[in-house]
Amino acid sequence: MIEYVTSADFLLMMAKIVGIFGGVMGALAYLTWLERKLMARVQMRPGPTRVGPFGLLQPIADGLKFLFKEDVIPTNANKFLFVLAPIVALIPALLSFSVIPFGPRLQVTDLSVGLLFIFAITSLGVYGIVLGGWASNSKYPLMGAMRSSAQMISYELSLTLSVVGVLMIANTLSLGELVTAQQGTWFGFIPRWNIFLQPVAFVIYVVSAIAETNRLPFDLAESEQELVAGWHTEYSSMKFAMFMLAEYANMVTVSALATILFLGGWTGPMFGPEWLQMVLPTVWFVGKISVFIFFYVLLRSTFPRFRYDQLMRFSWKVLLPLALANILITSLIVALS
Amino acid sequence: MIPLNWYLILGAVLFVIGVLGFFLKRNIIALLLSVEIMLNAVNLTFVAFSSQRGQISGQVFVFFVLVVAAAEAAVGLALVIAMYRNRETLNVDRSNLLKW
Amino acid sequence: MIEILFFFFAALAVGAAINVLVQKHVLYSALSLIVMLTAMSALFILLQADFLAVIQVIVYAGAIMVLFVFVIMLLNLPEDEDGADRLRWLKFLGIPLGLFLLFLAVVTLWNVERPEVVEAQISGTPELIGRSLFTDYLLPFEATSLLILIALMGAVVFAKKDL
Amino acid sequence: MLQSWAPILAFLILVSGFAVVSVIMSYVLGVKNPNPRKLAPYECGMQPTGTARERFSVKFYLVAMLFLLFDIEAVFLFPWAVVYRDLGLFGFFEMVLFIAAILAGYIYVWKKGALEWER
Repeated sequence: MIEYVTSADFLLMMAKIVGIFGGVMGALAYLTWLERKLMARVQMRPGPTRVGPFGLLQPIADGLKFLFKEDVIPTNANKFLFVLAPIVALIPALLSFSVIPFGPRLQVTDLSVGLLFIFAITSLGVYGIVLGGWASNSKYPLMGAMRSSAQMISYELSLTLSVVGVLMIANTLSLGELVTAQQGTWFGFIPRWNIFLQPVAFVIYVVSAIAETNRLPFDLAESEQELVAGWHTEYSSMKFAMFMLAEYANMVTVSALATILFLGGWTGPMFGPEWLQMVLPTVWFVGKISVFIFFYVLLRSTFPRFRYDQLMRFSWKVLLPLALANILITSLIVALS
Repeated sequence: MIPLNWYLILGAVLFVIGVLGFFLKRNIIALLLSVEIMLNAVNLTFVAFSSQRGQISGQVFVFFVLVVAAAEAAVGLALVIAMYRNRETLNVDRSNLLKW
Repeated sequence: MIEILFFFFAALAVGAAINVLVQKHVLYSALSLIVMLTAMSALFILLQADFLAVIQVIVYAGAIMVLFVFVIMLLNLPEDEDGADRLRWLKFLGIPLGLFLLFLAVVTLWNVERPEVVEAQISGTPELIGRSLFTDYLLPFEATSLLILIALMGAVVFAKKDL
Repeated sequence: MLQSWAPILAFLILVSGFAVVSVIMSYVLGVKNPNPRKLAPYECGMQPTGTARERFSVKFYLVAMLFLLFDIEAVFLFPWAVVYRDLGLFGFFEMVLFIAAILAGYIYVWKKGALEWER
């Protein structure tokens, strides 16, 4: 026990944990800045400019403001669940970063069931929303919570099914092995990424991922014009910030998962001196995630919202049969080859 | 290491709690929750034996238990909804129309 | 170390299970059961059944309990459904009898020969489970599909009419 | 194998600590200036009317129930996909049979109109 705590392995593990946690929190803070800046550019506004150069200190200012704001708990809210809900939403959202490989060595732990571990804890994220809506004891949050949770579980299904095709090719559930299986190239120039083998699954995954994270054009839960802010209408101060943090963390998680499953994770061209080779995989990985984030923000600023019945119909009548057909066709091809 | 007994005793304790819940609670949803506790106690025993015997069969059986639990929850809760629609209560003592 | 973890999660599971019975409102019971299910999945990890541990969370906590919570929310039950009823006295009979049953079970299990659970005797990887499931247990596997089909039809028939 | 889960436990403790501390911090640091209006449920500035505890459509139950049953199917697909190369064509027909049964249920549900939201 004592030997283990003082061993080099343990210290390395703690360093990785703290490093990844700190890096992710910083990235999430600046994600809000990036999103505001991008949205503003699309709409021909300057965006945040006042706090620091280019508004770069804005996330810090926001964070401080969240801390010092009044912590409102409505009188007829259920106090215990009201406080519990943001905690329940945030913990699974951040915990999934513990298995994501940010580089060949930069992974807290490579579970043999890493992919399912992420699915398992993201499926717990529903409770944060449901409890938040229920505990508020107010009309908009309750309706937002019901809508949002029904939407999340519907799209979670097509998300899970779209991954099966990739698993049939890779034959592993470990995220580290999924990435290393995609190293190398075909014919010397096409990277061995699963997206070229599973294009349909990729499309299903990306669409479901957007819906899963409650982003436009699927943000029925917090459609401002009808439901004010959905399940977190009654939330203020740090609790609101925690819901937002969980949402952005989920966005990064699904993008990272898309990168790992379909775009080869941290694989990419390697060149330069020793130190650059150490850094490059992480650079590729973050770069690929950024593409997804950029795409999400652009979608948000250009697309109108779905109607709720359209949303549910799309999930159950289009994505689900498509995902099943993809599985059957892929399995037939793999079996015959 | 942890002896097999401890897992079996834990399973027995949970099973008894489930049984008690099933007989003492009157809300039908709480009854279904108690059944889930019992199923979980059995699952733990299956996995403990599978680990100890070095055979995977116990863990495969947990899979089938999961399916049964899911089917039970889906149909059971549909019945709960139908019952609430007709009787406006979930107390199993008050749903006594079939009693002579 | 493992013993500490075992006792921690065992205590969590038992405490949550008792809490399921103690709570008046059924939503709290359901939430307590979720805690118990995650504690069970931690115990599965201690037993090296990694795959089952995650499946337990995905299916139980992430799907079955969601269904329970949905039904509780959409019925919007009054606070206490247990209420006064004519079977109240059962509690005074039931708890001692339950404890007696527990006593019998624990004594019996305590006296069985104690083979140690050897570490890494078997690890429940998806490969092992899959190989066993799709060869040795093929018939039960196909039968479960029928079970799911029937459950699907039954649930739709019962709940179809609008609430 | 257990060693690979130890970091998860450490990460869980770190994350839970962060979540709990940030809730407590905002409670300690935030101003407290409540009044009845502020603590009333938000209804766009109107006087709150009626109760929020209304019943929802049974469709939400149907969605959750369908999700549960299809999720079970997905759970079977994972170990199948992992060992698929060993099973070969035999595994393919196994799964066709399994999916066919599920698909029958899916078609039944569709025809029953449980997937419609308009009605």
